[in-house]
Amino acid sequence: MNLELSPADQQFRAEVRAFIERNLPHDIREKVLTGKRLAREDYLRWHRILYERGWSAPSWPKEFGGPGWTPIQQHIFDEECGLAGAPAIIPFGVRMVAPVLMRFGSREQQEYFLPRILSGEHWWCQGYSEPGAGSDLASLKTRAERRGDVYVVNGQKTWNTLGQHADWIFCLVRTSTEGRPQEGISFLLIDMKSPGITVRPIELIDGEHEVNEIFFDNVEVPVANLVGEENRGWTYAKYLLAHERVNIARLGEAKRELRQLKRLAASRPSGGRPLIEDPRFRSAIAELEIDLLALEYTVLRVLSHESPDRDPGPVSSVLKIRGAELQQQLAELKMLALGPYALPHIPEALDFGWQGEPEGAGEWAPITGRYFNMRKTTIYGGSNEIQRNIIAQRILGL
Amino acid sequence: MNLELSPADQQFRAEVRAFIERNLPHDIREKVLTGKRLAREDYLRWHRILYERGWSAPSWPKEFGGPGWTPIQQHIFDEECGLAGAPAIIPFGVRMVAPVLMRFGSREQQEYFLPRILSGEHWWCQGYSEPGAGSDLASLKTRAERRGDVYVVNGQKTWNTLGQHADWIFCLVRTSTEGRPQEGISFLLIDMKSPGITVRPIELIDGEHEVNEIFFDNVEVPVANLVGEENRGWTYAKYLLAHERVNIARLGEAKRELRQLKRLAASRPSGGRPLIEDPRFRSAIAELEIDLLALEYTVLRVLSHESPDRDPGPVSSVLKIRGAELQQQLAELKMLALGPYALPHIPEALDFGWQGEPEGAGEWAPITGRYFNMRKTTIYGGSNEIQRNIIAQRILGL
Amino acid sequence: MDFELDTDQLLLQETLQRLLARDYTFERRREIVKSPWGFSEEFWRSLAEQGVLGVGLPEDHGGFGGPVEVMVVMEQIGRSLVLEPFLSTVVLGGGLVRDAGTPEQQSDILPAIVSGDCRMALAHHEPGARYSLDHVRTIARRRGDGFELHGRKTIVLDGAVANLLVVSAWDEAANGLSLFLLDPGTPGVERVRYRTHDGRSAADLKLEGVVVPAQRLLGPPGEGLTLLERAVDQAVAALCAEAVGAMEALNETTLEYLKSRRQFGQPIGRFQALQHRMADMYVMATQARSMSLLATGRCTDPDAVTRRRAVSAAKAFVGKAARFVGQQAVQLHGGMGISAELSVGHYFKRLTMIEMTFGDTSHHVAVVGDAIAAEAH
Amino acid sequence: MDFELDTDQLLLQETLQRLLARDYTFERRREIVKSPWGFSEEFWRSLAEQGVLGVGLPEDHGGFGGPVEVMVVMEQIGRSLVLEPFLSTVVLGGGLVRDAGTPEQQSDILPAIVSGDCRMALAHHEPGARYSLDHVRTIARRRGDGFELHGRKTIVLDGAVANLLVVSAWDEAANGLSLFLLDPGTPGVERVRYRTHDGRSAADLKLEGVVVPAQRLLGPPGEGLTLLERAVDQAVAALCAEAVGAMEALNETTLEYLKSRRQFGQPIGRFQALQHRMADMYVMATQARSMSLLATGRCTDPDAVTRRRAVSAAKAFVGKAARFVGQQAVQLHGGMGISAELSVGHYFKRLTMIEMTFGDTSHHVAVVGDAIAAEAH
Repeated sequence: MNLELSPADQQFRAEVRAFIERNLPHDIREKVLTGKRLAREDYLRWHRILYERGWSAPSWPKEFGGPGWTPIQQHIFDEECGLAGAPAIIPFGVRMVAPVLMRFGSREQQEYFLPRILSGEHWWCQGYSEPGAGSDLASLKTRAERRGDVYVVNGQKTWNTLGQHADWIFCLVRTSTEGRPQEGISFLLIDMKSPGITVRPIELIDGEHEVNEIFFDNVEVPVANLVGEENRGWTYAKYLLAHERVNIARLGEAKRELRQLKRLAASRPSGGRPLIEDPRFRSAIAELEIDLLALEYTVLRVLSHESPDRDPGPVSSVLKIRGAELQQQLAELKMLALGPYALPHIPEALDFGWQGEPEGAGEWAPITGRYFNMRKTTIYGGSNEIQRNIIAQRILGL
Repeated sequence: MNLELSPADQQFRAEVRAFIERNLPHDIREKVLTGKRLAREDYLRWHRILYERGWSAPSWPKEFGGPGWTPIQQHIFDEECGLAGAPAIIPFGVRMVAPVLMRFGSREQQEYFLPRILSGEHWWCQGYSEPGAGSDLASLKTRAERRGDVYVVNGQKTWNTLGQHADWIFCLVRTSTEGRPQEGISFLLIDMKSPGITVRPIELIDGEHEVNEIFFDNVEVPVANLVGEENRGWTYAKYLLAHERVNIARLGEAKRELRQLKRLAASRPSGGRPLIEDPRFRSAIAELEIDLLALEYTVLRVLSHESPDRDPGPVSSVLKIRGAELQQQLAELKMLALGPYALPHIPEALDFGWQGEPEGAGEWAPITGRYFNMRKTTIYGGSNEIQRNIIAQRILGL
Repeated sequence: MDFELDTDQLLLQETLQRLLARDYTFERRREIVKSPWGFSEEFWRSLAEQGVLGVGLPEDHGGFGGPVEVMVVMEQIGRSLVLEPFLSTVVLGGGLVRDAGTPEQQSDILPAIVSGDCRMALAHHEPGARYSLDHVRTIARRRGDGFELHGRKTIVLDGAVANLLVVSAWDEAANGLSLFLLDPGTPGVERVRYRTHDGRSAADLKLEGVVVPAQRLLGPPGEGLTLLERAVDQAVAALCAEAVGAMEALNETTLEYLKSRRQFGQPIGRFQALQHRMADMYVMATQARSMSLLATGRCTDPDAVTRRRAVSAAKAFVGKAARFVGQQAVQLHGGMGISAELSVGHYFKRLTMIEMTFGDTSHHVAVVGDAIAAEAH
Repeated sequence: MDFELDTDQLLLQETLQRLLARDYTFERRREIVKSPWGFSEEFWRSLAEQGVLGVGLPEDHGGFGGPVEVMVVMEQIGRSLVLEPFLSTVVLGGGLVRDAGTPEQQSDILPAIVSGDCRMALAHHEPGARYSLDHVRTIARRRGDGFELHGRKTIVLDGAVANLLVVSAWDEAANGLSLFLLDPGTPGVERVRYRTHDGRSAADLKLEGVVVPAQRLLGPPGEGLTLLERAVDQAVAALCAEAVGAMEALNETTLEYLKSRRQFGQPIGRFQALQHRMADMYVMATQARSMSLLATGRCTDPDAVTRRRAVSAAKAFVGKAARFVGQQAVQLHGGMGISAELSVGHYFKRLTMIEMTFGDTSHHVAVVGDAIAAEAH
């Protein structure tokens, strides 16, 4: 047993850290660290910088142009990015559709799409959820009818993240209504510029535009954009979801948030003294630090067992549950640290460089909205209730 | 709206308080207040004192020899008894079997049993639970076969509280196996001196003897001891359970525990200072005080709506859930206040007047055992899970 | 002991319910949120016409009722997520004028509140104060017959729509806090307005050499803190009632959703884990109502220690309940819970802001804890 | 980074598992509990024969391995609820002699520990100390070549069965704590023994003019606190491993119960509310194991700040997990959970006692909180 990183991994960490330090643009870093809005171009700038270095797809094997990192190295990379204030890698291309294409896509699909995901030329988004389906994914209704060389797609997807920026969408569609709901689902790749696609923003309770509804009105999709076999999409979808959960604990981001919480508590005046001098608040921070440590070492245990392409299995539900809860608790405690300053809602203050009233609004503005927004973490990617079902059934055999 | 007791009720409270002050024997009070063991005779002494005053059955109407108090008056009486350190009234006679007899018993049963419950001549215990039945009460298996003028009872009851002291037991027995499990149950009154009854103590994790298993081996019970009609016992059982929940919040006892917790925190040294000076411990106490207040005013709202003989209905599940949780939390915080002094287990120290090592053991000895014992509160009388089912189904219609 | 509303109180409740059902649907509210400061002059007039703006104010100035009537109104405000400044104007501003105003101030201001002409805000909070009421750096200097104010106020709730402010300042001569009635248009007052997360608004004020005549002093000089504490305790009780109204409405909405929303071939309300969650939400809201009643009954108690302990206990409990019910209602709605389209997210946001107004749960737990420690000594 | 046991460690684990399966069934344990002080000489000898009592001790004195081997043993001790004083003797007593003993003390004591002849206890805690290690009123006065001890010790865990004590005392000459090796039969030592709730035992000691020769001083005079802190951190890591073993065994037992126990016509494990509870118990135990590994890896870190923060974080988390898992296991067992008949209640009691030993959750959260605050300055 050895809790320390191997010398090679320590060196890897130093290399990643140095690279980010030198190459992450200052304005992007500041936006991330202060919770300001990021533009499409911000994400892409950073993606291209990583691409130049060969790191734009940390989870990919070498044969497809990835760095071929071990799970621990991927974890180190994610953590360093999170801590340094690098934008998250938009997962829909690199982490979601790409593994499916590598495993189930045709040679042509792999050769066309993967390099464009790697370079950032294609921004992907996901078309899984539908209104009324929620956690019961298999009940989806968007249909694709084959007519000659095309599928004609009609229906509606929702909770589509950042689809307003996307070039392509991968969709689960119904190609057959026979058998169980899981049967008769197919996995299609659709060009977002196709006629008949409408993207409608959903306003969230933090007032921001992060997700969309997407309507498909007789959208024609070449048959060549079917992944794998018709009606076998459920298999690919599950494969995708298993990969989605690997980085679900989002440790780097959580550590960054914890660091900011401590800074906030050390600076915020409470009856004339910093909050951190209140033993109760200090203990609340300590509890989160401890919980985060427990999650971190659980992640490391899982990773150290894992081979690069192995599904971590149902234990990823443990990471999902705790990662989601911790993100929420960190956001909540940050808001509580603000006290009355949590009340103002100044959307302009989320723009980089904004200065204005009330005092501190520029620095504090993102905090309350983040608290509201973070309620999503226990809902998306399989709600925490679903994850508990998975643990009960697949791990405990109940 | 008026939060104050009426002048009449205030006077009633003063009268009750003065009576207890004058009449509760000092040794009994001390035993209760310090958590020491009570003997059968301790309960009976106090019962007889109350009987002399006409208060031994606080919930009974005047026609059966009770004081005919309003629900608020009963609440005041319970609270004063709890606070003052009077032993709890053993509920099995006064609060459980008696209401069933008043409503469903024969004239003869009422005339024979009720006065003896009132006077304390008969100590009752309950025969509901069976091994393997638990919350699923209706699955009970103890059978009673009618043979001429007697039922012959065979089977086993468990979780029988203080049955080692009892003269009589009321039992749910199966008289028919046809129909749903709820049908075919009868309600029998059985003399504990009947041949064929064996009482076997169950040792609990606190090392004390509070509950028993009771075995029935061809026990003959006169048919006259059947309450109501054969096979209708389920109706009477439910009626009994509804009455059981009235005082389920046990506010007086909880307030007494809170008072002791505060005293403990004000006296226990923590790094040289009383625990109450630790803002974190102080807040933990405050949270319990607040939760208790929320429960108290909820109880008062329910009581002020109630007529003396009305079933409070499913809202009593709210009181059960919260009352049970609070008892546990109070016991837990008391144990935590002890710190390392929670470890010693000195059964002799539970006897009144014991003096010995380690330091403080006499005063502190009951606290850890109580913490263990109090885990029962969320299990018995319909577990808190069952109560949540009741709220979901009967109040919320889910 | 009696927890029921009397006939007049029930009538007030019904009147308001009818008005809100007609004029304050969720759609209508959405439009008001979109207005510059989240305020409808028209609806405010309707409240005045129904007499609602006189609740808790003296009868000789057109008011009626007391804390129970305030509770009745605030519950409905909570149920319908009313944005308009009833609390700031009637409970805080009106309450201070009622309790501390001169006869002239009373007949000047109270009828104007009742008629809807006067909208008030309490300009007390300052940077760095967090939840303490005694942290005031704004200074009032005697200047001839009157005062001159220097300082700054922040997070003045409803300060964007108020046309009359109560400003607190350290009165150097009196060696204590004094309160002043101030027109926000007075020279030397700079007002920066902004919105709050619950669709309402607030303001920051800069006060530079603001001249206030002696007759605009509210209450005895140097007695401001005592007056504020009393007024804030009443406001806290009112907020508890608002939270209870919001929680109960939110629970009803969530229950409806559990019954109608289907997944895996059945209403999601059939899943036991969700049933138990909903039961816990019901248990919390039921007790929160009890605590709101307690706060209402005690918020005018002449004994400040008793009053404060009961009010803080209520705010602590209600805050905890509001957080739990709000978060779980969102969770049970899934993605829909965080979309701005349904009411659930708006209840959640308002409940969150209520917790953060006049002290969050942790703050009020500490108040009760300090009282316990004081008792133990 | 590697969280796996190596071959020798796996062998140790299997050896111990086999021994416990044979000689420490729940029935056999029940008999040992009934013995006067909850101690089986026979089983202790078996542990010695299998080499278990040398774990973490130097090889030249018959020992082997380090913290990981201790963790392996303590997990099995937790799983089987072993009552015998491994922690006190090997980890605390043996560890202190290993780290601070003179060569003579080491060759005197360590082989006796390994052979099972020497059973130790740490006599450090005093009335009023609660969880602080630096609260010592017992006094050591120089007396000729040696020392004279005056004072009193309480809750000396395993003090009822120990035949060698480590006693801490305020060394007036050194102006610090010193540690002494003491035979409990020494004149002037009065030992009162009693049982603890988990079936073990403890003692109180009165020390009146107890004469200790100089060669029984353990470690440099005045350095006792540093030595104790290091030893206690290792003991805390060991307790975390014990708790993890107990929690995992308890979860297995509870899961089995959920699958076999039927109510309302089905196994109770079909009820979603109970499934989710069990899932949460699993989640807690899984993370507790991670924290136990962290504590094991850091408990000998030469940097005291790093060591303490990791160990306290682990104890805080494991304590919280132990409380949750223990309480819920009882709850899911219903009435059977609080009967002494099944193992579940005994796991619950031991987990409770572990939380209360060397600092409960709240205590260790505060340690971490203080470290955070120190960092912020």
